[in-house]
Amino acid sequence: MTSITSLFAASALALCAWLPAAHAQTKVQIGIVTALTGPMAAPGVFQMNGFKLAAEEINAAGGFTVGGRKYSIDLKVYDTRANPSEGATAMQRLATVDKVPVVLGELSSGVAAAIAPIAQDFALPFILTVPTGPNLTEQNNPFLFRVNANNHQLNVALADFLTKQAWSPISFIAWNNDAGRGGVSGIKELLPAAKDGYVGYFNVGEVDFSSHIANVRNSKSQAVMLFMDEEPGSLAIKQIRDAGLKVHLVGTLAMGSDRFLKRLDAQKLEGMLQYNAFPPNADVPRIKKFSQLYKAKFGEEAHGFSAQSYDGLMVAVAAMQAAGTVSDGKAIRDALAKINHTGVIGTIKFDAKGQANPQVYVTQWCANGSRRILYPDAAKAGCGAG
Amino acid sequence: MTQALLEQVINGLMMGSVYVLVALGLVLIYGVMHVVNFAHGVLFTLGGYLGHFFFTQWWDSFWMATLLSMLSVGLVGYALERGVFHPLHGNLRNQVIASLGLILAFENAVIALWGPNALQWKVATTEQLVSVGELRFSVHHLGIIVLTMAMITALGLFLKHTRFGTAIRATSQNQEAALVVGIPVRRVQWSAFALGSALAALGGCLVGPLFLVFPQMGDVPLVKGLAGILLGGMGSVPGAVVGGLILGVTESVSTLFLPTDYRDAIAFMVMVGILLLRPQGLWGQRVRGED
Amino acid sequence: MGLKGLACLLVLLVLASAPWWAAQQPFLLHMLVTACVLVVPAVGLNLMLGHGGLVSLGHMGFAGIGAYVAAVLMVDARWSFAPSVLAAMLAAGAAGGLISLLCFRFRGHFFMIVTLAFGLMLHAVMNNWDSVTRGAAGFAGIPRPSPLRWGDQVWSFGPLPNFYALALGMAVLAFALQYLVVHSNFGRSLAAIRQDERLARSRGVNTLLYKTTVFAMGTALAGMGGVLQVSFLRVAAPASFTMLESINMVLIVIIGGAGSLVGPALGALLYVGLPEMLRLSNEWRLVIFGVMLVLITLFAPKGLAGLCARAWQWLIPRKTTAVAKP
Amino acid sequence: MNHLRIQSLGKRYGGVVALDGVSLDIEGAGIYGLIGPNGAGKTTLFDCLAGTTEPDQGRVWLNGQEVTAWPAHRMAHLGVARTFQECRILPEETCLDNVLFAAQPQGLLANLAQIWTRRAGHRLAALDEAMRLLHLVRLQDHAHVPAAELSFGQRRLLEIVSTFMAQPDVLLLDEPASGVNPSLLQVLGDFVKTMMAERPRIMLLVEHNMAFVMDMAQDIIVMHQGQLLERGSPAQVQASAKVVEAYLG
Repeated sequence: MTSITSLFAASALALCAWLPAAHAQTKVQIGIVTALTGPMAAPGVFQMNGFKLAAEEINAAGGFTVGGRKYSIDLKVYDTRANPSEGATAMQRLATVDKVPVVLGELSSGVAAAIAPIAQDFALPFILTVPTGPNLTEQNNPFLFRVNANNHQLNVALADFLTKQAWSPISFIAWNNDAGRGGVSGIKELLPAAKDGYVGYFNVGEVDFSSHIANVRNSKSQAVMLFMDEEPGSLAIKQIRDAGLKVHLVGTLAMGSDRFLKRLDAQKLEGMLQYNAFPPNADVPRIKKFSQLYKAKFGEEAHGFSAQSYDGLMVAVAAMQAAGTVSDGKAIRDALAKINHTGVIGTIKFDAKGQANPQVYVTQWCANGSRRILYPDAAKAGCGAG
Repeated sequence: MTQALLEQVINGLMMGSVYVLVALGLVLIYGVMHVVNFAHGVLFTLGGYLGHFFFTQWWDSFWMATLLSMLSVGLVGYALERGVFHPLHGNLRNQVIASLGLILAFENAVIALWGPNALQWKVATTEQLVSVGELRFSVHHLGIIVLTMAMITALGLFLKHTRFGTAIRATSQNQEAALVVGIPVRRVQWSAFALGSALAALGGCLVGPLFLVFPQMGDVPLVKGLAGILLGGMGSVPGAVVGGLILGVTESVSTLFLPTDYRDAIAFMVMVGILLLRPQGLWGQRVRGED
Repeated sequence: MGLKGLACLLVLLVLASAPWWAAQQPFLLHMLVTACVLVVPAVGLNLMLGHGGLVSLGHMGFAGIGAYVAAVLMVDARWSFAPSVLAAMLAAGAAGGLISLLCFRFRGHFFMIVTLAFGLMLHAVMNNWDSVTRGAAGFAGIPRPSPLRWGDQVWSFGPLPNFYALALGMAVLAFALQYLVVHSNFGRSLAAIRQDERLARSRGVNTLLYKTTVFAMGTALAGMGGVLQVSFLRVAAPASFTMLESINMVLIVIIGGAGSLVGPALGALLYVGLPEMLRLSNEWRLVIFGVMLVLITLFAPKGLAGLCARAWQWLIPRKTTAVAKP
Repeated sequence: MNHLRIQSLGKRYGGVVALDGVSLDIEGAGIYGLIGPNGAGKTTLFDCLAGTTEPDQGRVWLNGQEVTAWPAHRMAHLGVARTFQECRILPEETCLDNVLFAAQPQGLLANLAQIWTRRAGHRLAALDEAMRLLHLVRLQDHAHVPAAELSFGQRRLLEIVSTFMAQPDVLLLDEPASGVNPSLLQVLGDFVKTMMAERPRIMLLVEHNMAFVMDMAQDIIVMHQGQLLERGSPAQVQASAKVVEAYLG
C-alpha cells in the first residue's frame, strides 16, 4: 500500500518536475500558528522572527531540494490570539484550505491542545516551538512534536542547579498561566529540601508587585524565582531592587537578553540567574552564527523563542527532505520521528511521545551587563559567553 | 510582621490612589448622568499612551505631557458624551452596551496604532529612591499617593466652593430640580464627563512611567474602580475615595494571609458580601433611578 | 405555516445539507460548527438579555461551568456524552440560578457589575483549581461523543460533517427552546418584565422567581454551548471563558438583534464570517465590531434582525398595515 | 365578601411621613373616591394596599384574610388590581396582547409546564372578552397596534381595560382621568360604570378631577397629611369645612 502511494507520489512528482521545467523553483507553503495580538503578542514576535529567519535563509540559498526539485518556502501565518477556538480555526484552515504539509508554532499550551487533535485528524505534523505544558505530549498524538524543552525538563535542569546552591527558603512570583503555574509546582516538587517561602501569582495586566515583594521580604527568603515574561519581569526586578530586597533572583529565558538589559540596567541585574534554552553568546559556532544572523536582520540580540522556532522550521525542512515529499503529511511525520538534526539549540531528536530533549542552560548576569554560563558544567563559561 | 503590615499598607495606598482616580471619574459621570462608563478603563489606557506620545515626540517634560494628555482625553470624553452617551440617555442597557463597544474599539485601535508590546516611559522620579527605615520606595511611588490626595482635596474644594461645583452636586442630587432652578444641566453633564475622562488620563500618565504603557493597562484599574464605587456607594464622591483606598489596602494586606491566585476572586466575594449586608455601600445612600 | 416559517425551514434545509454542498470546502463546515458553538450560549444570553432585559456580563463563565463539569465527567468519570451534557446544563443552570439570586439583590448598573464580578470569579476558579480543571494549561484529551451504533452501522462524531450534524442539532434545539419559551405564557410574562417590571408585578408575576428561572435557562444553554465547544476543540481552556469572551457574547446578541428569535444566528454568522470576508488584521476587525456595536445601539436597536425585518417589510408590505382606520 | 379593612397604616420615607396611622373600613361593592391635596398620602396608601411598598406599621385585611405587607404579585393573585398614576402599559405589545396579558395566569410552575404543552385554551377563551372590552372603550381598531403608538388618553383607557380584564375583586385606580381629554373621559366613565354594573366590586379611585370623582363615587374619603380627614357622600364632603380648609390652606 505504502509502496503504491509512494510510487504514485513519486511519479506525480516526476511529472510535476518534468512539466513546468521553465520554473526552477516551486513554493511550498508552511503553516504557522502564533499569537500576533492578545496577551501573548509580545513573545509571538520572537517566535515569528525565528521562522522568518529560517525561511529567508533557505530561500536565499535557492530553496531546498526534494526529489531532485528545488522548493522555496512561503510562510502561511495565522493569528490565534491565545484563544483555543481561534487556534482550531487557523489549523483547520491550514489543513483544508491552504493544504500545507506541516504546521509549526503556537505559544500557549491551551491553544496548542486545541490544535493538536486537528493535526491528528488530517495526518498533518504539528511542531511546537514554545509551549511548555508537559501534558501536551502525553495525549498519544503521533503527529505532535515539540522542539523546545517542556516545563518538566526545564524544572529538572533548574532544580539540579538550585539543589547545589542550597538556598532556603525560596519564594516564587509567577504569572497565573500555564507556564507560571507549571513552573512553581514543578520546582517545588523537585526541591523538597528548600523550605517554603512565599508564592505569589499575578494575572495578565497586573503590574504592581509591591505586595508580593513585601511578602517575600517577610518570608526571609534567600532566593526569589520569577516565572514570567520579559515585560512583567523587568517590572518585578526593578521593584524588587528598588525595595532594597537582598535576595538571589532566578528568572526565565525571557530575562537573559540584551533587550532585557535595556529595560533595566546592569546594576539591577547583576547576579541574577536564569534558565535558558539558548545562550546567544556561547562560544559554539552554530550559536554564534545564528546570533549574528539574527542581529543583522532584526537589529537586536537573538531570543530563545526565535532559536527554537528557527530550529523547528529547519527540522521540518529536513524531515521533508528525508521523506522525499512536500505534501504527504504521514511520510513527513515518519521522517520527523526518526530525525536527528543538529540545530542552534542542540541536537534535536524526538522521543516516542514527540518530545525533543534540548540542553537547558543556567546563565548569570555579570556586573558589566554581560552573562556567563554556570550550568551545565560542560558548558561553563565566563562573562560575555552567556 | 508589623513592618510587613506597614509596607503593605503603603503599597495598598499607592494602588488604591490609582483606583481612586478611576473611581472619582466614574462617580462624577455616574452622578450627573446615571451612566456607568465601562469604557473608562480604555480612557485610562489612552491617557497613558497619549502621555507617552507627547513626552517622547514633543515635550520632554512629564508634567506638560500629562497635562496635554488629560486635555486630549477630556476632549475625547466630551465627544463621547455628545455623540454616544447623551443620545442614549434614559436607556441604561444600551448605554452599557455602547460602552462595551467603545472598549473593543479603543483597546484595539491602540494596539493597531502603537503595537501590542509595552512601551517604556522613562521619567527621573521613578529612579530616585526614598528610604523609610529598612524599606525603600521610589519618589514616583510616593508621588502618586501625594498627588492623588492633592487632586482629591482640590476636587472636593471645587465641588463645594465653586458655582460650577455646586451645579454638579445639585445635578447629581436631583436633575429635575436642578433644571428648575436654572442650572445648565446639559453643560454640567458634558463637562463632568470630560473632567472624569481627564482624571482617568491622569491615572494612566501617573502609572505609565512606574509600570509600563500597554494596551490592557486600564483593565485592572477599571474593574477595581468599579468595585471601589460600588463599595463606597454609587454616586458618593467621598465614598469613591474611601472605597478605592480600602480596596487597595485590603488587597495588598490580604496577601499576607491569603493565596494570591484567588486574590481578585476573594476581593469580589468580599465586595458582594458587604453589598448584600449594606446594599447602599459603605458610604452612600440608595440612589434613585436605579430601578 | 406562514411565509416566515417557510423561510426558516428553507434556511434550515440549506444548513442541514451543508455537508453535501460544502463537501469540497471543509473549512466552511468548520466555520459553521464554530458559529453553532457560539450560537448556543448566544441563544441563552438572548433569552436573558433580549427577552428578559437582563444584561449579564459574565455569561461565558457559566459556559465554563458546563464545559468543565462535562470534561471531568467524560474524562475522569468516563461518562458518555449525552448524560454529561445533561449534567453540565444542570450544573450551569443551577449555578446560574443561585448566583442570579445574589445578583438580583442589586439593580441596574449594580446588577451588571456583579455579574461581571461573578464571571471573573468563575474564570479564576477554572484557571487556578489545578487538581480538577487541570489549570491554565487547559484540560486536554476531551473525547468527541462516542459513535452511534445501529446494527452494524456506525456513526462516528470524529469526521467534521458528522460533528457538524451534532452541533447543528444542538443549535436547532436551542432555537426550538427559545421559540417555545418566547411563544408561551412564560415568555409573555418575561417580555412584560423587560418592558415594565413594576407593571408585571402588579399583574401577578413573581418577577424575582421568573428572572431567576430565565437566568437558569440562559446559563443552562451557556453550559450546553460550553460542552459543545470543548467536545469540538477537544480541550477545555480557561482562555475560552474570559471576560472578553463574555463581552463578545453580548456583542453577538446585540449585533444580531436582541429579543429577535433569529438574532443570535445572524450575530454569530457575522462574527465568524466578517473577518473572513474583510481579511483585516485582528485589531481593525475588533475596532469595526466595537464601532458597529455603538452604532447599532444608537441607530438600530433591534440589530441586524431588525434591519432585515425592515427590508422584508419594504419588499413585501404586510396586507394588514398597522395604520388604524380613521 | 368585598370587605377591605385597614388599621392604623403608617409609612415614612426618610424624614417625610407619608402615611400617619390611616384606618379605613370599606365594606360592600361600589366606587369609593379617595381625594386630598398633593402629598396627602393617597398614592402611598395605594402602594401599601397593592403591595408595591411595605408599610412600616399597621395591618390590612381583605375579606377577613390578613394581607399586610404581602408582595404585589400575591396581592394580584388575591384579586387586587391597580393602575399607576404615571400610566403603565407594555409599549411593545399590541393593545390586544396588553389586555390578554392581564388575564393570563401567572403561576410559575403552571407556566413552565405550558411551555411544553403549549395549551392556549385560556388565551383563546379570554379573546372574546378582551375584544368586547376594547370595543367598549373604542380601541377595537387598535387591537393589533403596538401600545406605544397610542395617544396618552388611549393608553390610560388601555391600562384601565387591562386592569378590569384581570377580574379583580378590588380595583385601585390612581388618577385615571388625568391627561384624558373630555370625550375620552366620557368613554372612560361609561366603561367603568358598565363594568361595575356587570360585576359589583370594590373600586378605590384617587382623582383630582372633582367633577369626575363626585359623579362616579358613592362614598368619598378625604386624606390630608397622611391622615384620614373626612368621609361621607359627595354632598357631605363638598360641604365639609375641614375639607375646604385642607384644600385651601
